[in-house]
Amino acid sequence: ALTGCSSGTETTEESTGGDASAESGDGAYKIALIQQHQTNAFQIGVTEGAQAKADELGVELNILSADQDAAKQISQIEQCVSEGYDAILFEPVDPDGLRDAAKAAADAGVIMINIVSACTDWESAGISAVSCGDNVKAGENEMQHVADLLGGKGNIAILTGPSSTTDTTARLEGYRNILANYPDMTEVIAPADCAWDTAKAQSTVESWLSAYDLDAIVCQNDGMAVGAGNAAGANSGIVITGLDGTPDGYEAIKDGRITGTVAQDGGLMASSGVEAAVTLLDGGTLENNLIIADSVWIDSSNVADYE
Amino acid sequence: MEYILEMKDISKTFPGVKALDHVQLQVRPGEVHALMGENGAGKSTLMKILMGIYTRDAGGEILFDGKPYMVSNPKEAMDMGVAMIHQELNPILDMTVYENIFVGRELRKNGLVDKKAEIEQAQKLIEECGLHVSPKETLRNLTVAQCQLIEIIKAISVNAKVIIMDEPTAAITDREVELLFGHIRRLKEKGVAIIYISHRMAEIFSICDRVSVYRDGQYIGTGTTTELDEGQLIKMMVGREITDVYPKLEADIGEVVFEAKNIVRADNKVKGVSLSVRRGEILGIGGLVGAGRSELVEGIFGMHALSQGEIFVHGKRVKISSPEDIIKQGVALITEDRKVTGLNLSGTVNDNIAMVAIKKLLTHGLYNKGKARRASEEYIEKLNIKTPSADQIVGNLSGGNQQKIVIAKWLLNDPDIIILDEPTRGIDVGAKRDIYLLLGNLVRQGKAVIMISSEIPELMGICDRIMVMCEGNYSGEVSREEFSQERIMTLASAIKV
Amino acid sequence: MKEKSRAKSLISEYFIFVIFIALVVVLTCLKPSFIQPANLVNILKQASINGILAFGMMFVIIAGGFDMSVGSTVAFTGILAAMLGQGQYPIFVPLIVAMLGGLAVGVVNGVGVAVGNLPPFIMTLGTMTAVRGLALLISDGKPIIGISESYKAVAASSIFGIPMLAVFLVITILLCSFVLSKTVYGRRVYACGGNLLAAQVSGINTTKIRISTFAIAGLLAGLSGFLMTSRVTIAQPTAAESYEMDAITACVVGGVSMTGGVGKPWGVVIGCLLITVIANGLDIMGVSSHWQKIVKGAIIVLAVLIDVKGKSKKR
Amino acid sequence: MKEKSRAKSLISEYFIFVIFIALVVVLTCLKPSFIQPANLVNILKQASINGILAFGMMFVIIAGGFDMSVGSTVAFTGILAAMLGQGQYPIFVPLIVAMLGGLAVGVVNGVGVAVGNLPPFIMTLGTMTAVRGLALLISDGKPIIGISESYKAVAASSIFGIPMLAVFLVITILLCSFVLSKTVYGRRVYACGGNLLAAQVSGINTTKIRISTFAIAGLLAGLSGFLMTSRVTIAQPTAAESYEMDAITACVVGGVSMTGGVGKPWGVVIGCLLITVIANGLDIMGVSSHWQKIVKGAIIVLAVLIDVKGKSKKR
Ligand SMILES: Nc1ncnc2c1ncn2[C@@H]1O[C@H](COP(=O)(O)OP(=O)(O)OP(=O)(O)O)[C@@H](O)[C@H]1O
Ligand SMILES: Nc1ncnc2c1ncn2[C@@H]1O[C@H](COP(=O)(O)OP(=O)(O)OP(=O)(O)O)[C@@H](O)[C@H]1O
Ligand SMILES: [Mg+2]
Ligand SMILES: [Mg+2]
Repeated sequence: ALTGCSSGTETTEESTGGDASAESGDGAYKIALIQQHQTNAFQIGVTEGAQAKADELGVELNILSADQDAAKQISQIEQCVSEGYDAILFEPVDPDGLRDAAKAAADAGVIMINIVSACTDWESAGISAVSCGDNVKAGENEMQHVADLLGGKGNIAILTGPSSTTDTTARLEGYRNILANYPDMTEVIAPADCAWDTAKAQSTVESWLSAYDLDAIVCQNDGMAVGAGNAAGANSGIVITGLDGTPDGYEAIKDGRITGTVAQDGGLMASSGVEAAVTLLDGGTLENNLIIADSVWIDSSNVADYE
Repeated sequence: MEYILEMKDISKTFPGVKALDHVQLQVRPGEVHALMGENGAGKSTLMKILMGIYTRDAGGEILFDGKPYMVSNPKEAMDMGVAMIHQELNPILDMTVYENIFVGRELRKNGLVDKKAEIEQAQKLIEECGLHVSPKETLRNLTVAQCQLIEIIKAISVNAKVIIMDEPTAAITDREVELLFGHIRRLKEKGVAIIYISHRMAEIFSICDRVSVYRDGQYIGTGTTTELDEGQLIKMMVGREITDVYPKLEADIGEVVFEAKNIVRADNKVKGVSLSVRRGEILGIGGLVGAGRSELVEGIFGMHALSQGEIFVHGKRVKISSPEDIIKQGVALITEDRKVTGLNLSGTVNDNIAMVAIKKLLTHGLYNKGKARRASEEYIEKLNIKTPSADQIVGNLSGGNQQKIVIAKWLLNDPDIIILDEPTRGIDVGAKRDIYLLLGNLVRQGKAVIMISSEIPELMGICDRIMVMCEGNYSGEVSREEFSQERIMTLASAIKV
Repeated sequence: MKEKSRAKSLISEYFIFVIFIALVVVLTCLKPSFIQPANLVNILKQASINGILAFGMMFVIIAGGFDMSVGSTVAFTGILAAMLGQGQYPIFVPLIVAMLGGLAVGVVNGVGVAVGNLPPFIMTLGTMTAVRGLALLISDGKPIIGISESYKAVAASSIFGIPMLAVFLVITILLCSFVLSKTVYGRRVYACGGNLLAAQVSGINTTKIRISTFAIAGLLAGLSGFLMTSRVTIAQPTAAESYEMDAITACVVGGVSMTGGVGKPWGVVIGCLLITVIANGLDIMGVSSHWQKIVKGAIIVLAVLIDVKGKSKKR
Repeated sequence: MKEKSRAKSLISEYFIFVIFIALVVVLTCLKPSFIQPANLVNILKQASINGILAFGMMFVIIAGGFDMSVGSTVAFTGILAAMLGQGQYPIFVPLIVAMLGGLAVGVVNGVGVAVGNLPPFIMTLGTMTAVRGLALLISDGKPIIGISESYKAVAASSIFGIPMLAVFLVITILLCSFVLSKTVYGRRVYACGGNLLAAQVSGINTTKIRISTFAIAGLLAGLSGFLMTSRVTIAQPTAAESYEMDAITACVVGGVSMTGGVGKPWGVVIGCLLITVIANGLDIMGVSSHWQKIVKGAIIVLAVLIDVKGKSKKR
C-alpha cells in the first residue's frame, strides 16, 4: 500500500507540472468523463451528477460514452490525452482491461480518476483516486435482504446483465457470498443473461413461472426486476428484487410488483470524482483517495424518501 | 473410331416433367451436328447433362472418344474437352470483356493473372469476330447482341474437341452470323465437332452436316442435311406438315394510330428518328446489331429519358415519363431481354401472366387466383406453351417457352399497339408460325404492330412495311411491294456522313 | 405414382412446418410443462411483438429490400407512446402517434432506397443508428415511467383467455396475408421483388411500391413499440436491441427469400413461432444462457438446412 | 472534350474519396487538433481492427456472401489467444491458435453456405449466436486476464511512430489487394459474386471459392481477436459486439456492392477510415453520445447517397 501511495503522489506532481502550461491557455481546467454508456437512468444520474459539480466548480467537462466497448474506451482515453485534457474521469468497462491505458495516460501527465467502479490494483495503474460504489457489497446487500425475507430458505433464480461486464460479475460475486451462508436457498435455474433488458427479463420469467416454483427472483438491475415483476404480477408473493435504485424500480415497488431494490447513487460517485480531480489539479491532496458511496436497501416502507 | 461422342439411352426427369425419355445422340469428329426440336423438346437439357450441370436419371451411358465419360460439373467437362455456349446468356455483367472471355481459364505468368496477355488476346479475338468493343469495356455497357458475341468468342477460344452452341445466333444479325460460320468452318477443319442448336432453318442447311431431331423428350431420328429438305425436317420436329412458314393474313389498313416524332434519347443513342404505324398494319424495323432499334422503342416506352420527341397515340399527344404512362394508352412492349426486363423468374407462370393486366383478373376488386389460372391456361393453350402447370416456376421452363410467357403477359392486357423486340428469339418454327398468325389476327381486329427483328426473312414475310435504322439514325423505309434482302441490307449498312 | 409425388411436393413445401412440429414434440417430451396451456399462452405473448415485426419485414424482403431499423423504431415509438400514455390523452392517441412515428421512419427508409437508390442495408443501418440516437435523445437516456393503468391494460388483458397481444398479432397476420395474396398491391410487391426492372417495364410504379413496403414495416414497428411499452410498463430507449435480426430470421426460416419475390405469410408465422419456441423451451428447461446461445444458433441453422434439403430433394 | 469526360469519370469513380477529404477538411476547420499527428495516430489505431475485419468481409461480399459472425469470432478467438497468451508459450502460439479458431468458424460458415446451400445471412447469424455462446462458455462468462507483457506489447508498441496495429492493418491491406487484383483466385472471387452460375459453367469450382472467402474472413477475424486482446489487455467474451455492422458498413460505403461482384480494396480503406474519422471527430468535438448516433447515421447515409448520385451522373 505504501508504494501505491507514493506512486500516486508522484503522478499528482507530474500532472500539476503538466497542466500549468495547459491552464495558461484557457483558464478553466479541462476534464473529460468517459462513461461506460449513457443509456439508462443510473448512467444518466452519473452524467448529471458530474455535470452539476463541474458547473459548480467552474471547470470544463466533456462527457464521452464508450458504449460498453473496452477497445473504444481505450481509444477515447488516448484521444483525450492527445487533446490535452488535465484530468480524465472514467468508468471502466473492464477492471483489468483499462489499466494499461490509464497508466499510459497518467504517465503522460493526466490525472486519472476512476468512478463508479475501480480498476484492479488501481493505485499501481497510475490512478489518483477512486470514487465508486461497491458492486460486490451491493450484491451482498440485495441477497441478504432476500435471504431475510425468505427466512433463509427457498427456490431462487437470478437475472444478470451481460455476462463478463464488471457490474454483472461483481454483483454475482456478492450474491454468491451470501448464498454460501444459506444452504437451504437453492438456485433452481442457471442465472439468465437478460442484458439489462426489461422485455427479455419478462419473457424469461414468464417461461420460468410456468415450469418452476420460485420464491425469489433476484435481478441485477431495476429494469429487469420490473420485467420479472410484470411477469409475476403485482403482489405475487414472490420476492423480486432489483439493484440500482432508479425511478422505474421505485414505481414498481410502490405498486407491489417488486419487493425492493438496492440503491447506489451514481450522481454522488461522479460528483465526488469531479471534486477530487479539481482538488488534485489545484495542487491539493486528498484525505482519502478511495471514496466509497454506500448502497441502501429501499422497499415500500422507505421508497417515498428516494423519489 | 467413328464417333467422338455417343450418348445412349439418356433420360432425365424433373418434378412433373419427363424432359428426356431414353434419347440418343452420336457426333462424329469434325462435323457440325444440329439438334432440332420444338421448344421444350429437351435439347438444352441433354446438353446440360453432357456438361455435368444436371445429373441424368440412372441408366444409359455416354462415351467420349470411345471411353466412358463421367463428369459431375462443368469444370470436369471442360477438362475432358467439351465447351458450351449457353442458351440463357451467362455474362458476368460487372466484369470486363477480357475478364469474361478468360474466366475460369485465366492466363498466368509467374502464377499471377497475366492481364496484359489477356487483353491482347481478347483484342485479337474480338477483331476476328468483327466486334467493335474495347476489351476493357464492362459487359453491363454492352447490348445483348454484343454479350452473345462475347459468349461465342469465349467458347471457340477454348481448346475443345466438342463445342456445344445452344442457340448462339438468337440475338445477332446476319453479318455476325457469317463471321461465326467462318469460325465454325475453321474449327471443323481442325477436327473439332460442333453441336449446333438453332431454330433458324436456313442456318441449319448452310452450316450443319447432320441433324438429330427430338420431340417432347423423345428421340425422333438423325439425318444428313443433304438428304433432308426443310419440309421433312419440320415434319420430324412438329409431327405435321407446315407449308407456309411465314403466313401473312390480309388486314385492312386504316388511319395512323401511333406516331413518334423526332425521338432523340438523352444518351444520344437514338438521334432523331420518327415512325408511325396504322391500324391493321405490321411495321417492321430492321438493322444491324447496334443500330439502336431497341434503344428507340425503349425510349418511346418511357424506359429511358428522351431529350426530344413527341408521341401521339390515336392522334392525341401523350406525355410519357414511365412505362406506366404509355401502357395506359394501350401500348405494349415485348422487350428484347426476357431475363432482365421481361420475367420474374422466381415467380410462377400465373404470377408472370398477371404482371401487366392484373386489373383484368380481379373480382370485387380482389385478385382472383382462379381467374389468373384460367387466363394462364388460355395462353398456354393458345401459344402452345410447354409447362407442367400454371403453377410452375418460370425459371424452370425452356428458353422458348419463357419467351412465350412474356408475349402472353402483354397480350392479356389487350393492347391496341403492340411493339415487339425480337419476339421470336429462340422460338421453334411451329410456335413462330403460331405467333405470326396471332399477330395477323390482332391486326385484323384493328390493332397495330411494330416488330423489331434481326431475321430479315421474317420481317419480309409478315410485315407491311419495313423501316431500317443504322447507328441510331433512320436510314430508310421499304414497302411490301419493294421488299428485297439486298435493299434492306444496303440501308442497314448505310454509312452516314 | 402421381398421388405420391404430389404428397411429396406438398410435404416439401410445408417442410418447415414438419420441423416445427418435431421440435414441439421433442420439447414436450423433455419437459412436459412446455405444452401446458399456461405456457402456450406465454409463447403467444412472447411471439407477438416479434411476429408483428416479422410481418412488416416480410413485405420489405419480398419486395427485394431489407430493414435493419425496426428494432430502433420500436424503442423510439415506444418512448413516444409512453410520453403520451401517462393518462393525459385517450389511449388511441399514443397508439396513433407511435404508428405515425414508425411510418415516418419507414417512409424515410423507403425514399432513401427507392428514390435515392441507396442499398437497403446501408440506408436502414443509418436510420437504425440515427433513430436509436433519437430515442435516447428524447428520453434523455432514461426509461420513461408512469404510463396509465389503461395503457398497461392493453397488453396485460386477455379475451377468452387469449392475451390481447396475440389478438393484435392475429389481426396483423390476417390483414397482411390478405393484402399480400388478394390485393393488386400485394401481387405487385412480389413482382417488384422478383424482378424490379421487369415490374417497372410492366407499368408498375415500383418506387411507390417499394416506399410503401418500408412504410408498412415502419408502421408495424410503431404498433410494436406501442405494445412493447404497454407490455413492459416502461419505455426504455435501449429496448428492442437487435429485434430486427429476429424478425429477419423469422422470415428466412419461414421461407422468405432474401433475394426477394418469394415468401408466404404462413411460413413467417411458423418461422416466428419456431424462434419463440426455441427461446421459451430453453428457458423452461433451465439451460444456461451460454448454452442457450449455442443451441439456438445451431437449431436455426439446422432447421433451415433441413428445410432447404427437404425442398431440393424434390428435384 | 474527351479529356474532360475522362476526368469526370475518374472523379466519379473516386467520389467517395472526395467526400472523405471534404469531411476531413470540415473536421479540421471545426477542431484544428483533429489533424494533429497525435490524433492521426489515434485514428490509425482505431481503424485497425475494424479495417482488418472489413477486408475479410470484403472477400465474402464480393463473392456474393455476407458474414454476420465476425464480431463474435473476434470475441471467441480473443479469448483463445488470452488463454494461451499468459506467457506460457511464445507469442506466435496464441496468434496461430486465434487465427486457426477464426478459420474454423469461417470454414463452417462457408460449408453451410456453399455446400449446404443456406442463405449466408441465416448461416452466419447462426454462427454469430453460437460462437458468442462458445466464447461465453470457454471463458465461463468472465473476462480473461493476465496476458503476458510481451503479448500486451504487440498492440502497444510502434515502429517509427507508427503503431503496430496499423502495421498489421497495412500488411492486411496490401496482401488482400494483391490477392484480389493480381491472382487468379482473386479474379474468381469476383466471378463468383458477379454471376455464380456463369462462374460455375465456366469451370470454376465455386464451392471452393466461396468456402475460402468465408475462411479468409474468419482468419482475419481471428487475427483481429488476437490484436483486440492485446489492445485491451484482457479478453472479454462480450467484446466486439456488432463489429460486423461496422465492417459491412465500411465495405458498402467503400463501394462494395451487396449483390456481389463489385468492389475495390482502396474503396474499403476509405470506407473504413470514414467511419473511424466520424467517430473520432465527433468524440473530440465533444458531441454528446446521443447526438453522435444521429449524426453518424446521417453522415453514412449522406456519404453513400452523394457517392451514388455522383456516380450515376456519369451515365
Ligand atoms: N430446372 C428445371 N426444372 C424443371 N423443369 C425443367 C428444368 N429445366 C428444364 N425443364 C423442363 O424440361 C423440358 C425440356 O427443357 P429444355 O430446356 O431442355 O428444352 P429445349 O429443347 O432446350 O427448348 P428451347 O428450344 O425452348 O430452348 C421443358 O419442358 C422444361 O420445362
Ligand atoms: N449501356 C450502354 N452503354 C454504352 N453503349 C451502349 C449501351 N447500350 C447500347 N450501347 C450502344 O448503343 C447502340 C445501339 O444498341 P443495340 O445493339 O441494342 O441496338 P439494336 O438495333 O437494338 O440492336 P439489336 O436489337 O440487334 O441488339 C450500339 O452502338 C451499342 O454499342
Ligand atoms: Mg433450350
Ligand atoms: Mg436490340
